[in-house]
This record gives sequence, C-alpha cells and structure tokens, in this order.
Amino acid sequence: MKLDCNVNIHHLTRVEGHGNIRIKIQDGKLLQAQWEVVETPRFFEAILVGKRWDNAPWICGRICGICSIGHTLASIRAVENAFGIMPSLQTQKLRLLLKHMETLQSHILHIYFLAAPDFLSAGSVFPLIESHPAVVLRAAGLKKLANDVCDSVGGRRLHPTRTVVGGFTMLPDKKDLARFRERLADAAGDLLLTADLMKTFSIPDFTRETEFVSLKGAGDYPFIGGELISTDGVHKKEYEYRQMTNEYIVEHSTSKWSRLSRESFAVGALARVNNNFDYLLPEAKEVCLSLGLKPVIHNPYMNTVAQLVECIHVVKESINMIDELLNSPWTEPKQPVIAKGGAGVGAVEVPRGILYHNYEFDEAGHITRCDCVIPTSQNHGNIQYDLQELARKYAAEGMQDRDIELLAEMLVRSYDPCISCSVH
Amino acid sequence: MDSGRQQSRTYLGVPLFRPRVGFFELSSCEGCQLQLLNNEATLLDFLSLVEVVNFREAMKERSEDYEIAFVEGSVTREDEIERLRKIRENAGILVAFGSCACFGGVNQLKNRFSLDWVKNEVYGNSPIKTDFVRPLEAVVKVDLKIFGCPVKKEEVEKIITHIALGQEVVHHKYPVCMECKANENVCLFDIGEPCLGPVTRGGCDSWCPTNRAGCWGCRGPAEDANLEQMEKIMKENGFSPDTILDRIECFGGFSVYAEKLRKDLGDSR
Amino acid sequence: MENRLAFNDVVDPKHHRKNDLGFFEYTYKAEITSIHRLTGMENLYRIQIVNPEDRKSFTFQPGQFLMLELPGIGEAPFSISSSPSRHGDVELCIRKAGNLTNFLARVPRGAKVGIRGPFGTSFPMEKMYGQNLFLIAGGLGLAPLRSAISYVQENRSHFNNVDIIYGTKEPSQLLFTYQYDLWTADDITLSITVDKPDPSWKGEVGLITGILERIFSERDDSFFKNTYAIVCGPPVMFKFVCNMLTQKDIPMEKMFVSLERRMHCGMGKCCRCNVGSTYTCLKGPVFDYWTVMNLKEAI
Amino acid sequence: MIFKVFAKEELRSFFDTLASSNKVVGPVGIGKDRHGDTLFAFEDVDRFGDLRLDYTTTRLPAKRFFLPFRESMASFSLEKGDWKKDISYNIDRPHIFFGLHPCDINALNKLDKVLLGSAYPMPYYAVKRKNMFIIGIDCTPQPYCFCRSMGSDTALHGFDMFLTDLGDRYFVEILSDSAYNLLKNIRTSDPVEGDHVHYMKVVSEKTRKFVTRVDTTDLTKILDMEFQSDVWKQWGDRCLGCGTCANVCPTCYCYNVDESVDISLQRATKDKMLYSCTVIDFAQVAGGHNFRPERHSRLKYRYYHKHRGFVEAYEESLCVGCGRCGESCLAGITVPEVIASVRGEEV
Ligand SMILES: Cc1cc2nc3c(=O)[nH]c(=O)nc-3n(C[C@H](O)[C@H](O)[C@H](O)COP(=O)(O)OP(=O)(O)OC[C@H]3O[C@@H](n4cnc5c(N)ncnc54)[C@H](O)[C@@H]3O)c2cc1C
Ligand code: SF4
Ligand code: SF4
Ligand code: SF4
Repeated sequence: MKLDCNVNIHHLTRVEGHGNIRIKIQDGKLLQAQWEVVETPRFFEAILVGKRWDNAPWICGRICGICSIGHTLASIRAVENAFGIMPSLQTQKLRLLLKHMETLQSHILHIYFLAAPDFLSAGSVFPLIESHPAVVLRAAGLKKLANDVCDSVGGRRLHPTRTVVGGFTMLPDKKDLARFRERLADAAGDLLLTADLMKTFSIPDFTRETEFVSLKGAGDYPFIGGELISTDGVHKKEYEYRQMTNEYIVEHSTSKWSRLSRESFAVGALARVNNNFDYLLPEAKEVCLSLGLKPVIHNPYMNTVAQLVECIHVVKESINMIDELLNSPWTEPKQPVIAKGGAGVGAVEVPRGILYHNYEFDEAGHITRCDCVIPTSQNHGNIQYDLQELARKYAAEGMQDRDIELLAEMLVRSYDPCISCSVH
Repeated sequence: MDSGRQQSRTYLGVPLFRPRVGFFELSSCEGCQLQLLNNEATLLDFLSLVEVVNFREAMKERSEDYEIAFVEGSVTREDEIERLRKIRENAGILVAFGSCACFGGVNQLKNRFSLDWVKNEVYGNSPIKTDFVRPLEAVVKVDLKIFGCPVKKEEVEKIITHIALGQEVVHHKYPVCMECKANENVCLFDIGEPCLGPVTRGGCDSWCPTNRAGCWGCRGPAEDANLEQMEKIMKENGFSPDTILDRIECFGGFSVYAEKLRKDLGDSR
Repeated sequence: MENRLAFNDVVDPKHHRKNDLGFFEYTYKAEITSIHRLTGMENLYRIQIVNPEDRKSFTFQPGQFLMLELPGIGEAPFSISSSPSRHGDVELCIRKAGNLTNFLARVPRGAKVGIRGPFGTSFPMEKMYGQNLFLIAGGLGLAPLRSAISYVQENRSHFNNVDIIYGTKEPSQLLFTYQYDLWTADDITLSITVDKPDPSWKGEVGLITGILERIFSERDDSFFKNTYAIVCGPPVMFKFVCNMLTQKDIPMEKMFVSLERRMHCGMGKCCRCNVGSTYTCLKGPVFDYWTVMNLKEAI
Repeated sequence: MIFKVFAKEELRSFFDTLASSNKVVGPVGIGKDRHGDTLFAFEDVDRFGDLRLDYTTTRLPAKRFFLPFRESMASFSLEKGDWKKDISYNIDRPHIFFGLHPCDINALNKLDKVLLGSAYPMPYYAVKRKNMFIIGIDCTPQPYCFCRSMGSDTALHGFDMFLTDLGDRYFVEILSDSAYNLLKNIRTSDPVEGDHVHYMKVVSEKTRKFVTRVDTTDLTKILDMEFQSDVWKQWGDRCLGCGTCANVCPTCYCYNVDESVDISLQRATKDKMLYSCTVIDFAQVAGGHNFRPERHSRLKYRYYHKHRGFVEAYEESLCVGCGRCGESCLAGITVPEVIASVRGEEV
C-alpha cells in the first residue's frame, strides 16, 4: 500500500485562467488537497462605479473571453430590469438564439479541445489533428457554425456588438438565418457522432453528494432569467440571488467562494440537467439517458456529458426558433431606453452555470454599485471538496501520483472552469 | 523581422521561418487567445506556419524555448512583472496581443480610483494584492503590437503570414471611418449615435459601426488623430461630456487625452 | 422581344495586350538572372523578360521606369538603370527601403518577378545632340542617370563635352564603382565627391555644388550656351544645383530632373504621385526644371 | 435627340420589363436619420414599389457599381517558385441604373475622362461603365446642392434616357438605341407643343430653387495665389483626416494597392481600395518621407486636384456640386465655404 502522494500543478493547462492544484498525502493521511486560484483580479465591480448604464454591457462582456455573450446578456438584463424594460418577443428569441450558439461553441470547445485530449491520451488537440482528423474536423465544423451564427446575430462571436439595452442595433439577414437552419440540421447528426465518441470515453467513476443550483424551468429548459432552485429544495426569486450565492472570501483564492445549504454547491450543465431534465427536448433526453445520465447524478466528471446533452437541446431549439423568426416579419430591433434610479438583477445560465449581474443606479442612470457572481466562483468550493474526496479515495486505493494527478486535472477540467472570469 | 528557424518551404525562392511561438496571458479575459482557436477554417494553415510550443489555454505541454511570445493582458500585480520579464528574456520577439496588452484595456479604468477604494469596494477589508494597471511596454520592450478588443483574427493571420515570410508588419494609419465607408455603412452620427471612428486606428474593418454600434476606440488612436475636433463634434451632436469621456477612456488607447477630458470635466468619479 | 441587355466585354482579361485596355494590368513574367551587391543597401538586379517575343518588343528610353511586382508582396516603381539598346533585359538598382525592396533583397537568382511598363517620360537624349552635357547625380539618383550615361557612351559622337558629377554621403555608399573607368575611357569627365570621407578616401570632399563651382571656374561662359543638364537626386540637391546652373544662364528648359513620388499604377489612375495636381507617372518622372518650378509642392 | 412622353403608370411596367431579365439598381430608402428624414442609397431593386424616385441625395454615390470601394485586381496561384497571375474585371452582366440624378451622370462623364480617355484606360472601370444602362431622372435641389455653379445641374449626355416629371406624365429624352427599343414595351407618344412648354416650366422652377452658389470665376488662378494662405491652416485644424469626403464623392477615384499572401502560401491577391487624399499616408513613401504631412496640406491638395489640376487638364472641375462631402463631413467642411474663404469672402 502506497502511503505518500505529492501533486503540485502550477497553472493548470487547458482551462481558462490561472489555477494551481496541490495535493499532499503523508502516511495515508491527507495533509492538503487544495484548489488554488491565483488569477489577478481586475475589479470590474469597482470599475463600473460612476459609469453610465450603457457602459455596463460593453465593459462587462469583457469579463470573459469565452462567455462574453452570456455576460453581455446578463448585464443587459440587469439594466433592463432596473429600468423596467420588457424585451420584445423578437428580441427574446434572438437573444436566446445567440445564447444557444454561445453554449454550443463553448461546450464544443470544452468537449473536444479541453477535455477530449485526456480521454484520447494527448496533451492537446494539436496531435489529434493527425491521429483523429475526422474528430477534429467535426469539432471545428460545429464550432464554426456556432460562431458564424453568433457573428450574424450578435455582430461578433466574441464581445458582441449588436446586443444593447432595449434590443439589438441591427437584425440578422433572414437569408443567413435560413442557411444556418440547414447547417444546424446537419450539426444534429454531428452531435450524435459526438455522443458515440463519448461512449468510448472511460469516465472516472467518482461521486460525491452535491447540491446543484440553477434557474428553474417553467415550461422550457431555462437559460435567461426566471426563478432559482437547488436540489436541496431552496427556491428563490431572481432578485434574491444573494441568498442563493452567499459569497465569501477565502485566503488561498483571489476568487470569492459560495455556499448554500451545505459547505459548497455546483452550477453548470450537470446542475441544469439534474434540475431541469424534464424540460429537455425529446432528442436531448434520449441521448442523455443513453449516455447514462439519469438525474440526479453526483459524478462531477459527467458534466462534460451533460454539456453534450445541452448541445443537442440548443441545436434543436435553435432550429425551432429560426423557423419562428423566419415565419414572422421583422419588427423594430430596439426599443427606447429611459434611464432611472433603482436596482436590477440579471440571471443567465451561461455555459459554466448560472451568472448574476446586479447594478444600482442613481437618477441619471449612473452606476453606484455593481455586483457580479460568476458560475466558476460558485463552483470553486465544490471543486475544492471534490478534490479532497478524490485524493483521499484514490490515495487510499493506492493509486500512483501520476494517475491521481491526471484524475485531479480532469476533475477540475470537467467543471470547465473559467478562472479569470471567476476573479474578474 | 529576423527570427525563427528556417523551414523547408519557400516563397518565391525565399526560405520561410517557422517560428516557435508561445501564448501567455496576464490580466485579461483570454478572449484574444480564443480568437486563435476561433480560426476554425484556417487553423491548420496557421499551425503549419508556426510551431506552437506554449499555449496554456489549449495544451498541456509547455516549453520555454520559443522565439515569439504573444502576451495578452495587462500588468496589474507584482508577480506579473516577473513573469513578463521572464518571457521577455526568452523571446526574440515580444508581441503585445490585444488592447489590454497594448494600452491596459478596460482593466485600466481601475486607475481612476485609489487602490484602497478599489480593493475595499470588491473585497472589503480582506487583504488582496493589486497595482495600477499598465500596458506591457511600461515594463518591458514590446516589438510588435496587435490592437483590438478583441483582436481580429484576419488581421492576426495576416501578421503571422508576414512573420513567416520575414516581412515587416505595418499597421494601417488611417482611421476606422475609411473602412466604414468602404463597407457602405450609414454613419452613426446620422442616426444619432456617438462613434470614435474618426480618430481610432483602422484595421478592424469597422467591426462595430458595421454592426451599427459606435466605435469605442479599442484599437487606440489613428495616426494624426484630431481629438480636439472629435470632442467638438460629439458636443455639436448633442452628446454629453461623459459619453465622450466614457468612450475615450474605455480601452486606454487615448489615455493622455482622456486625462485632459477628465480634468476639464472636473470629474471626480 | 429580347429585353435582356447584351454584355459588352471590353477585353477578355485572358488575352491581355489586345488593345489599350488590356495593357493596364499586363504583366511580363521576368527572371532575375543576376544579383550584384553594390553596397550594404543597394543591389543591382538584372531582369530578363521570359518570353522572347515580349523581350523584343519591350523598349524604353533613359529616364523611364517600370513597375516591379513580387506576387503577394507588392509592386513598386523603379527607374531602369541600364542601356536602352538592351531591351527586354534590364538592370534595376534597388535600395532596401520597405516591404517589397526588403523582400526582394532576399529573393535568389532565378526567381520570377512581374514587370509592367515601361512608364513615364524620358530624358530627351536626341534633343541634346551636339551639345555639352552635365550629368549630375546625388545618391540613388545615379540609378536613372546610369541609363542616360550608357546612352551617351553608345552614342558618344553625338555629344560634345560630357561631365558626370556624382556625390554621396560616404564613400561606402558609392554605386557602380566598377564602372567609373569605363565611363572615363569614353572621354567623359567624372567628378566624385563625398560629404563624409573615411580614412581611405582620396577624392574630393564636400557637396556637389562645390564641384560645380570648380568646373564653372574652368569653363568660359560660351560653354554654357550649348549645355544641357540632367540632374537626379533628392529635391534639396537638384534645387541647389539647378539654381547654380541658372546663374550660368542655362535655360531652365534645358535642365531635366526626375521626381519621385508614391505610385501604385504608373498610369495616371491611382493619383498617389500627384504633385500639386500633376501626375508624376504620366507627365514625369522626368520634367524640365521650368515645369518643376511651376508645380506647387514639387520642391 | 428624340423626345417622348408617357403616362406615369407606364413606368411600372417599364420597370418590370427591364427587371425581368436584367439587374436593376436604383434609389431606395434605408431607414431614417435622427431628424426623421429618410436616408437613401443605391441598391439592387427587384420590385418597382421599392424604388424611391423622389429621393433627395443618396449618402453614398453609386460608385460601388463601377468603382467599388474594394476590388480584387488580380490573384496569383503559386507553385514551386513559379506563379500565375489571373486577372478579372469583376463583372459579367450589365446593370440598369434606374433614376440617376444629373449630378451623378455628370460625375460619370468626368470619371470617363480620366479612366477611359487618357493614355491608359482602366479596364476595371471600362467594362462596368460600358455595361451601364442609365435612366436619368430630374431632381429637386437641396439646400446643400451647388451643382448649378459647377455646370452639372443638367446632363447632356452619359445616359440612355432621361425622365422629367410633368405631374401626370414623364417627359423622356432618348439618347441610345437600346433605350429607344426598350421603350417600345410601353405606350409612349410624341410630345406636343404643350408638353414642351410644361417641360420648360418645370426646368425653370427647378433652377429657381438653387440656394447655394460657388463662385468659380478665375478659381484656378486664385487657388494658385492663395497656396500659402492661412485659411487652409484653419480648415486643416478642423479636418479629421478621416477620408470620408473622398469616399462619398462621386468623382473621387484615387486608390491604394495592397498585395497579400494567403495563409496557405499557395495563393496571393492584389487588391485595390479607394483611398482618400486627406488620409495621413496618402503621399508617404518608403523610408517614411511624407510629401503632405499636415492635415491642411492634404485638405488643400483635395481642392487643388478638383478645382485646379483637373480644370487644367480637362477644362472642367472634378466636382459636380452634389454636396455629399459637405453633408458627410463631421467637421462641417463644405466646398462652398472653403472656396469662399479662399476667395477671401466672409464665411
Ligand atoms: C519613378 C520612380 C523611380 C524610382 N526608381 C527607383 C530606383 O531606381 N531604385 C530604388 O531603389 N528606388 C526607386 N524608387 C523608389 C521606390 O519606388 C521605393 O523605394 C519603393 O516603392 C519602396 O517600396 P517598398 O514596398 O519596399 O516600400 P514600402 O514603404 O513598404 O512601400 C509600400 C508601397 O508604397 C508605395 N511606395 C512607397 N514608397 C514609394 C516611393 N518612394 N515611390 C513610389 N511608391 C512608393 C509603393 O507602391 C510600395 O509598394 C523610384 C520611385 C519612383 C516613383
Ligand atoms: S459611423 Fe463612425 S466610423 Fe463610420 S463614418 Fe461615421 S464616424 Fe466614421
Ligand atoms: S470599431 Fe472601434 S471599438 Fe469596434 S473593433 Fe473597431 S476599433 Fe474596436
Ligand atoms: S474634410 Fe471632412 S470628410 Fe474630409 S477628411 Fe476632413 S474631416 Fe473627413
């Protein structure tokens, strides 16, 4: 029986941002299992103070390079909620379509470029170009499709330009939408192939009882706004998000942590599937079950599987929405905005989990306070406790350092953390 | 630009370089790096021009043996200075990648407050380390800047091709308006929206105005930018002083003028 | 009734040179047959048009320029530096100055380049028959002048007294040093000066105007009645030189200078070469000095 | 010249005849500006109802159809050190321009002088120009128009047919054989004396509506005399060097050429982009020397080229007085004001 273990990873790779993993076991006793976030804070919440409302979506989108669309939409929602603006149905659909395509591109990026190399014994996607060309091409194709739609609807795949408070500056070309519809239909096939590939992955068998937090479905699988729930039975309104997140500061992390009913909770694709399985479209449900994801599942590694399920859901739902958009004439892209004092919260399910933006405004529409709670920061605690459990379990089983190291890395990656975003 | 090992391919008989490149990030959203992974259609061509040896966001292997370092993000904390200096030592060519690296980006908006206030606003009285935000060139020598928040992948590809061919990289000197007109857009001032296109360096193909969103100057000033006149125009078009200031100071490219504007406004925000 | 308008093809781009229109982008493919390093900054390229037919028909006059293109790298104007009697096989003396020229400096012998042209006005050599000639160059100005020098050498009997006056900043920048003996062998006087001598420099030191003063003092006034001058070099230089020549009552119309401006087409379209509003590529690059004096912003 | 008149409703069927087998370009509304006025542009038009023949001035000229802002001049395929140059003039069928104002037709006539008439005609332009079927239409003078001062308020040639609105009928001048033949598709009649009177009344009413004037008397000389004038400096202080004036100008044709190698290294392109003389590096050459480093020297050059150099070469100015540059200039620099100030008049 092996009694010592030492894992020390400085700046974990294939994740967004800077984090370290430290595991130390001596004589079979866990001395340390630490998920350390060393990312530099950028102080977005302070930066925004004094800025006029229209700066918020523009600047806040820059919190994150991967889910800039989600941040922009959460920011817009917070402002609109503060000003009492109700987006038009057309705006809602276009926003959701944009959101879905970000989800698709981000999940595909994670599944293929960040997670898959571990299952295919590669250091990155680059060697896979030669060893698994079809797989890489498929991933690139799916990602490109998602990005192309984002360009067309949001103006830009990264840091969108058309999304503003009140609606859109400009509408996509319907001819483009019709073409995307065809490509999305093809993509559905590629996603089934992805499911086949995923069935060949040996996903570590590891579970730890967890509380899962997400938006609450009401008719649809939820993405933008609504009420908040947890698997432990907590149920809150959007504006009560603080009672859902309970942020606190820990010493070894520049990101804040969160907790709810227990010492930690999880958000993300797995949380959403666990909480809202019933609202998945039938095609997605089917794949979900075929991949062994039958809620509630407490294996964090299954998050990657849940992401694939969501890909299928968003592709299907996008096709439906495009059909609806194509069948009705365009209306005004944007409604007038009248600033006023007050506060607003915007909760949006971004790829890595639920995201909250909250602003307070003075009468002239200048921001006086700002708070953003990022999914990855809500997950940090859970990652930490998972890591402890993992180290303890596998060390006890006498696993080699190198294998523990890989499993630890994979564990963190499975949360698809967005670290710089969590520190912001 | 003279670096990199030669590769077997040639262009018009001239041997090409296939430089070993590394991607690094300081304080940033990592979006500029992501733009590279967003090059789905040309990723393979891209990879045949350079050998990526360090790219934390995408690969596990890392090597300190690289000729070109693309550094994203701005310097906001002590330890980043050291990292940056290390990278500078290793790299033949250091590229400031994106507006955060070139000018400080949105991060530098922090500099309008005291550090104590900023820390307290976000972390209360818990200890946290941070410094005033600086662009790379405030700390090390920068050989090449790639502007934009985010960088434009077409532009990055062009630059990479230039580097492989050993050609010097020259930026457009003209402002965004040139490309905006070439794209036949309706001028935003005509529809009552503010825009910094007349003073901002072109090369983004008027990314924002083409999407009917006014330019915020993320690429910094065009050569010979007439900021005094820009300010007048904004006023004449009925935009409040803070609208002008918000845009001019957003990405840090116009920092000197932004400071003047802020003083003129007597603004203590 | 057929209401579809017929398409008028002005010229099928596949068959260039069919008429004026096809000439516009017509590019001769040419091979770099030799590269000769003249100084650290300048190389002499010998370029031969690949197609023998085209080689025959490509004729030019001293002072004219062509557009040299490296596909994907760029295109730029260069004066033809060789004798007009050798058409289709030209020499260009090119300084490393930017994008195209730096790349060209790395291109090996045998590489294929594109050339368009020749374009522009030339030195009116035949007008100068029976006259004395001042051929004056500063720095890279010797490149276009060399074509005129070759012409004079080949038609030596048509010209009276011929002076070449040439100056550069430093001795290391002197171009075509290996040809000086050949020039003087044809009964041409060659005076060379440098601004900053190095220890090995034995020749004259100072500006070109200094040499001119010396020469002026050696000639009597009647000499200048029958004298033409070609002056190539930077504007400051030809301004001073031409002013000196006017003091000897040489009419401004008998002095020729070559102007340099930015150019993209060589055919009076892109407007980049305009001086005042005169196209350097069409009305120039060779102008008589009177015309230059009348152009706003020429000097 | 042959004249005809036809009832207004006929125009629709004339349009339909043309549009059924040809590509039609015409003025359409593309939205409202901040004052609620319609913004116009030349676009491809499929339906007669989309045409706005009552348009004022389009923000941009129809340049894109004959002098595109960006155009590929040639492409190269590279292989084993050798290369092949492929040239395309980028058009394969005629365009019908439905409703060009006289200023824009005159602009084409002026462009023809440089781009078709000189020693080296430009095929990229020529092939598009020779495949334009132009239906001119009369306009209503706007406050910023000074075409009358530039002699461009009427078009004498450069179109196939020209329409004047006589209320219930159109008066049409027919200049080309193809226009004559196409008009056989609709009912037209020969104008009677009353039509001529009506036509002349419409024309003189239009003429009375011009409010802005530019004094071009001796302008070439005055420009030369005032080359060093301080007024240039004052305008230069305002100019943004943004290039918009040239880009929106129907007669500006200057360009830049850029070659680039594709990332695959197997293809390369030579592209042309319309450039503007007010842009900083317009006259900059290798090594960094700039022949016009200051904004005022570049702005001045723009006036010299249009109102002096071109006059010298072609006895007319390279400005049709459409007023677009002044309307689009954010700094409010307008031709009438600049010229007046150079003439020493109070502005
Ligand atoms: C009539 C004429 C004759 C010339 N003869 C010679 C000669 O014999 N030898 C020589 O070394 N140089 C000559 N030059 C200058 C030469 O054209 C420039 O050095 C060259 O254009 C630099 O190109 P580049 O791409 O290396 O530089 P960059 O600065 O990278 O230029 C980019 C582009 O700008 C344009 N450009 C830049 N500088 C000039 C310039 N000075 N003139 C015209 N276009 C320019 C070109 O289109 C060029 O492709 C001549 C110029 C002219 C106008
Ligand atoms: S929208 Fe902006 S970039 Fe475009 S022309 Fe107007 S001011 Fe210039
Ligand atoms: S338009 Fe302005 S803000 Fe937008 S990408 Fe270009 S430079 Fe940046
Ligand atoms: S005159 Fe006006 S439109 Fe023209 S470059 Fe100057 S500011 Fe721009």
